[in-house]
Amino acid sequence: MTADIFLFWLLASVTLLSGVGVVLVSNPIYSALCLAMTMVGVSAIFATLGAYFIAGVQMIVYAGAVMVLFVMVLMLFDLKTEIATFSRGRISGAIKIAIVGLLAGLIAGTFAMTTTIAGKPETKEKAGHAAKSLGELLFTKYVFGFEALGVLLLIIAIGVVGLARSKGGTHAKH
Amino acid sequence: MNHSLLMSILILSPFVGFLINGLRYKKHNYLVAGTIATSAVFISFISAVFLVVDLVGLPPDSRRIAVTFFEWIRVANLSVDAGFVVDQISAIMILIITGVGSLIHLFSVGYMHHDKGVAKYFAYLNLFIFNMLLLVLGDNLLVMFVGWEGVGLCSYLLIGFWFTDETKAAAGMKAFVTNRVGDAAFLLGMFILFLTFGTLNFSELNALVPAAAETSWLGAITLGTLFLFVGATGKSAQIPLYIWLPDAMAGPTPVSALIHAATMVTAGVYMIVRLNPMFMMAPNTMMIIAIIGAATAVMAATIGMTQWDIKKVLAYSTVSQLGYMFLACGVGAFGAAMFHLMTHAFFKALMFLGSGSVIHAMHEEQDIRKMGALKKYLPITHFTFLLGWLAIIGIPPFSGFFSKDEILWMSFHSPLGHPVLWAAGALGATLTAFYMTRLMCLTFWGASRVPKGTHPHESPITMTIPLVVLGVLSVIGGWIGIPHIVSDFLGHLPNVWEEWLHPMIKEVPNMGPADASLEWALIATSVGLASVSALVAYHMYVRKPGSASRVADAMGPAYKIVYNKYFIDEAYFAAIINPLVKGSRALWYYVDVNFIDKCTYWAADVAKGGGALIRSLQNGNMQQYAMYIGIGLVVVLSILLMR
Amino acid sequence: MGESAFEIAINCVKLVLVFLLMVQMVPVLVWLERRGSGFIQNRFGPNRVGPLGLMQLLADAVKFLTKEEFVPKAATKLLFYAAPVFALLPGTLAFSAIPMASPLKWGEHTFLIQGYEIGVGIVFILAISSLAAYTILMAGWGSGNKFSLMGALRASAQTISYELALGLSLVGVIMMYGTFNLTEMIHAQEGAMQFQAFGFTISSSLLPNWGIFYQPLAAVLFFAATFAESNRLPFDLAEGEAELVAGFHTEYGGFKMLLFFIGEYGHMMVASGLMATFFFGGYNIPWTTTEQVYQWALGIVGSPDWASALSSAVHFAMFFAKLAAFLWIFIWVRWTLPRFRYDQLMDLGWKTMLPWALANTIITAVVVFAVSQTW
Amino acid sequence: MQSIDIFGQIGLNHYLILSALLFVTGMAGVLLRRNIIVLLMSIELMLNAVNISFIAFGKYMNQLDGQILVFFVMTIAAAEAAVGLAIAVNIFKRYKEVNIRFFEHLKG
Repeated sequence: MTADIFLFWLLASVTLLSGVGVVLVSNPIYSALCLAMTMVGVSAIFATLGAYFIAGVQMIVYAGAVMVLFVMVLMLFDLKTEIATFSRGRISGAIKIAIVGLLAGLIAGTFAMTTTIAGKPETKEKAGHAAKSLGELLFTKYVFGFEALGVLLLIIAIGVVGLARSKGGTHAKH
Repeated sequence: MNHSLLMSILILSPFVGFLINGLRYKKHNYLVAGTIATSAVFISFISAVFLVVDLVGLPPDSRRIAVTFFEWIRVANLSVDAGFVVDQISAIMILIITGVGSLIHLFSVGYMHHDKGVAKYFAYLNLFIFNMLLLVLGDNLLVMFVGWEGVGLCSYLLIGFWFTDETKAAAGMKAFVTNRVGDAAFLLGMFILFLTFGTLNFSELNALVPAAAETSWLGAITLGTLFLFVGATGKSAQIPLYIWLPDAMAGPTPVSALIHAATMVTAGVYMIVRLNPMFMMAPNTMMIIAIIGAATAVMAATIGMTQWDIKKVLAYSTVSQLGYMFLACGVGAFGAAMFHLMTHAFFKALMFLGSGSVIHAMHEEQDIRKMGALKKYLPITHFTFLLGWLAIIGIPPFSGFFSKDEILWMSFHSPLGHPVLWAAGALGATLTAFYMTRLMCLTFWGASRVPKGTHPHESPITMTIPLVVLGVLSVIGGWIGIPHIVSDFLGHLPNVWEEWLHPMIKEVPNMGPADASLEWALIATSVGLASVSALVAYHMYVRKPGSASRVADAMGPAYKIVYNKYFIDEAYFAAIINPLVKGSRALWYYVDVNFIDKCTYWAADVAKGGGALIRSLQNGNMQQYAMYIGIGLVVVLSILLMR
Repeated sequence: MGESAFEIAINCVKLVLVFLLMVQMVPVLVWLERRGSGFIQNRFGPNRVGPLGLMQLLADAVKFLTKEEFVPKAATKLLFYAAPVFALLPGTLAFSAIPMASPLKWGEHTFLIQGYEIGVGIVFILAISSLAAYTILMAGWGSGNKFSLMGALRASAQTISYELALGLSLVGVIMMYGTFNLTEMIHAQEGAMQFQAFGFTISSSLLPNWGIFYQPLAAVLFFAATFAESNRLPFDLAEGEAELVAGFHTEYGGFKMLLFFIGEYGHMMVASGLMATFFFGGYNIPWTTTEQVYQWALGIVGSPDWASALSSAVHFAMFFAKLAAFLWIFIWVRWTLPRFRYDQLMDLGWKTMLPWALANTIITAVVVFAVSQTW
Repeated sequence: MQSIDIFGQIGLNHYLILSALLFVTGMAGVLLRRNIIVLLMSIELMLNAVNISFIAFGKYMNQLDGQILVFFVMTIAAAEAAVGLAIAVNIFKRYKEVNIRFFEHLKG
């Protein structure tokens, strides 16, 4: 067992376990912390896959910003434990779990049936160059998507500020 | 200058004027709006003059300036170009439309100066000119139809221009609906012609007409031309569709002069003249045209004798004169019809504008019983009106004499004519002389019946200039078409008119040689009858006022019938409109409400029930929605894997 | 990761050494801070235990270790204990990625004088330091104290806000050097000032080839943002004794408190190291290149291995000098400037530094592009 | 069928199945949890799972496009999280709780 294989199994189990933790833990703050752990794990998996830059960005954006936001909001609400963690309804619950299980089986089955384990890719680019070509690709082939995302982010920023500052609404006046 | 450029200027100049005035339709400055509109039409007139000058420069047999701007429609074997053509016929029309049109625009500047919607008014007027030009310039029936509908629209808009008055709005509606009947027939005629000949182009149609006349009543040409003629009766106010024109006098007076006397109402005549080779091949149609024309001429004249509204009198006079034009068409005297169209455009526009001047002076009073002795207050109006009067009753050498005489002569002499038609025409002329004299007497002469507090005054210069110009034209307009016998008598003056139109007009076959003495006799008869009738009217209304009402009393029910316009409107209501309304009501109640609505309600109930059923799924629980997505995903993936 | 077991072992030892170096710096810094503040405020500071009060550190350590271990009743135990441990992580991990001296070539082996080399160094360091907010939040919320929670919320909001300016101010630097790699950046700053413009080579022996001369605005912004990131005055709103008792670590005492201290000083060290690396030539001796130093060392000791070791040592000393200078500036600023108000802090972050950082990015992009053209 | 050393050789399928499992875990969270914020987090989990497969595909097909897509997904995920949290904050302000059932009032 080489280091790479060991690393994969380690990261996969950490990621999966903390991912399951997100869903199963009843305290939302622990959920959020679990998710942050998952993010770090995913970032590490990216790094093992050679996507160092994306791994860093994943860390900065997800673990560093988005999840901090989640944790902050949760702490602001100060929800220690929830009254009803899971949704009601036995039948629908059973169906939902069945769906999840089936889907997992189906996807895994699909992969097992269709693709074989591919060998290691040939070239291993240096991280800096990968980032450079990433940038080139982003500003040539995907430039419209990039611009559209810029607009989207602007709109979202305005919208969120509007939502958060809304003085109107039903709860404004007491 | 380039012909297509000239043509574009000719057509688009009023349209640009319409756009400008239409976009500033809320403005009240009558001078600005009037200047824009008038100069737009005047520019159009100038280019028309240039075009006609060019046309005159061409050799007589190839006088035709055709411009095709683009291919408009091409569907299967229907191919229509946005093509416009100036030839001998449309040359006359564009000169009349733009020339008289610009005079009337000028007149409107003075007439409409106190109106709130003056920019809107001028916009409509320019749009009308634009559409009228489309109508007369179009080289095929479809372009003509566009103009035909366009002028109908403008007519509707302008009749109902003061739409806050309900009767005026209703008059507009009446004009529109009546015209629709005619337009439907026009469309049918177009369909038949297209079905038969496969083209809508005038020159192609005229070239494709068979050499032999069609005697059957159900032949394609006869039916097609008949339908076209029904369309013409709608637009040109002939029996049975004339009823809208007198009501159309609800519009502003310059509109009546332009649309309902000089230009639009002559569209039917123009259309028939344009297609004259085709009409010539359908003698049955020709006969009906002649009869309808003569009947209209007489009937409208009788009604005109009893009316008290100055504009109504003129309106019925217009209907009557249009009848003459159709009579001329019917007897194959297309040249005469065009001739009368032109002279009529001059003197009737003049008289309408004169009446507008009178109405203006009388502060919107139209009842001639409240006028009288206006001669001294309105000298210019009176004098020009006098010229118009002399022209319309056919006193030589005024223009009306030549054209009307030509029509009467042809209705007698042409193989398609008949002495009865001549007699009707002569009767109409007599009656015309009577009611026009009556109008003169009651309005300008005799004792003043002007109510106290009204101070008639002469109109401003923008209104009198057009009157003067049209007055001059009414006098001399006929001199270009002096009949042969008269010109022989005067020393071989050329009949410019006939020579001009000759290439476009199909000769009436089997035309006998003209008998000079007979023609002189007929001329003398009609002029004599008209003069006598005029003198009688003068006597009745000026010398012995009151004798007229005695005559009317003596006539008893006959007078009543005529005074009430033969109860035609009422008859239409009883025979057509009310049954139609009742039938529609029945259809509405039994078919619409009880059947179609029920069906839709039932369908709605089904949808509602189904919706209520499905709504139970849409319970707002997002996780349930997500579950549905998941189920779908599982199913799709399973199916994909099974395959 | 190295190839052979020997290198792996050396690397592991190196990691431990770097960690220890960082931790051992803390007492020295605490002493420096207290003496320095005394100097700045014209008082003595600790001077009783040992010469110049240097033994004070040991006494403090003993005190920290022997203090009573307690957990507040309302606290969430797991988070309360986890927070101080996590506080150590970001600083340590980030500091390990900073090259501290030129590589030591011994035989066929090459040892980098840093914890590990990461290709996308800047991104890695930013990513790691962005995790610092968790520590604060965990501590603040886990304490079950509303002052702690408010301090934590303030601190994490501040951290997130200034991360933007921090990251953006570095974009210009990255564009200029064309790399994420810290070692390559340091190489780019070797020797006297020399750069290519419009196809010409421009050089000046007056100035060293330091980043600060190319990116002065970025340097100022970056340095200011690191103050906010490490929650030090004038940005120590998280603690704000006057209003929040002591912020997120109100409930902490003893060794747990010490761990937070180490974390904070770790932040300072990372910031100072990065300042030195990005803008002041890293471990380079000003006006000289690594090669020159190596040649000089070769002239002294003769053997290439020892020459490499000597040059590494010299460079390490240089780096340390720069680090110390910036750490002193941190302390100096802390005892000189007053604290911002919270809204002023946010205004500064969002309305001043962020736009300037953006402007710097755009201008740098334009200039870098323009200068690379040859006319 | 040849036997494959599942544990000793890591290939594309390992990453894909890991991604699938993470995705399904996130989906379970979306389906079952009642707390809006946990729901949002589960969605983030799903997005991350997808990101893993993007990167893995990109790596094994030797293309960078996968990384670009991850970049886009991250951006959108961040935006989505921001909006979701803003809505959650508003819900919390009104009901002092962030249960998903309050969203049922929005069905109209």
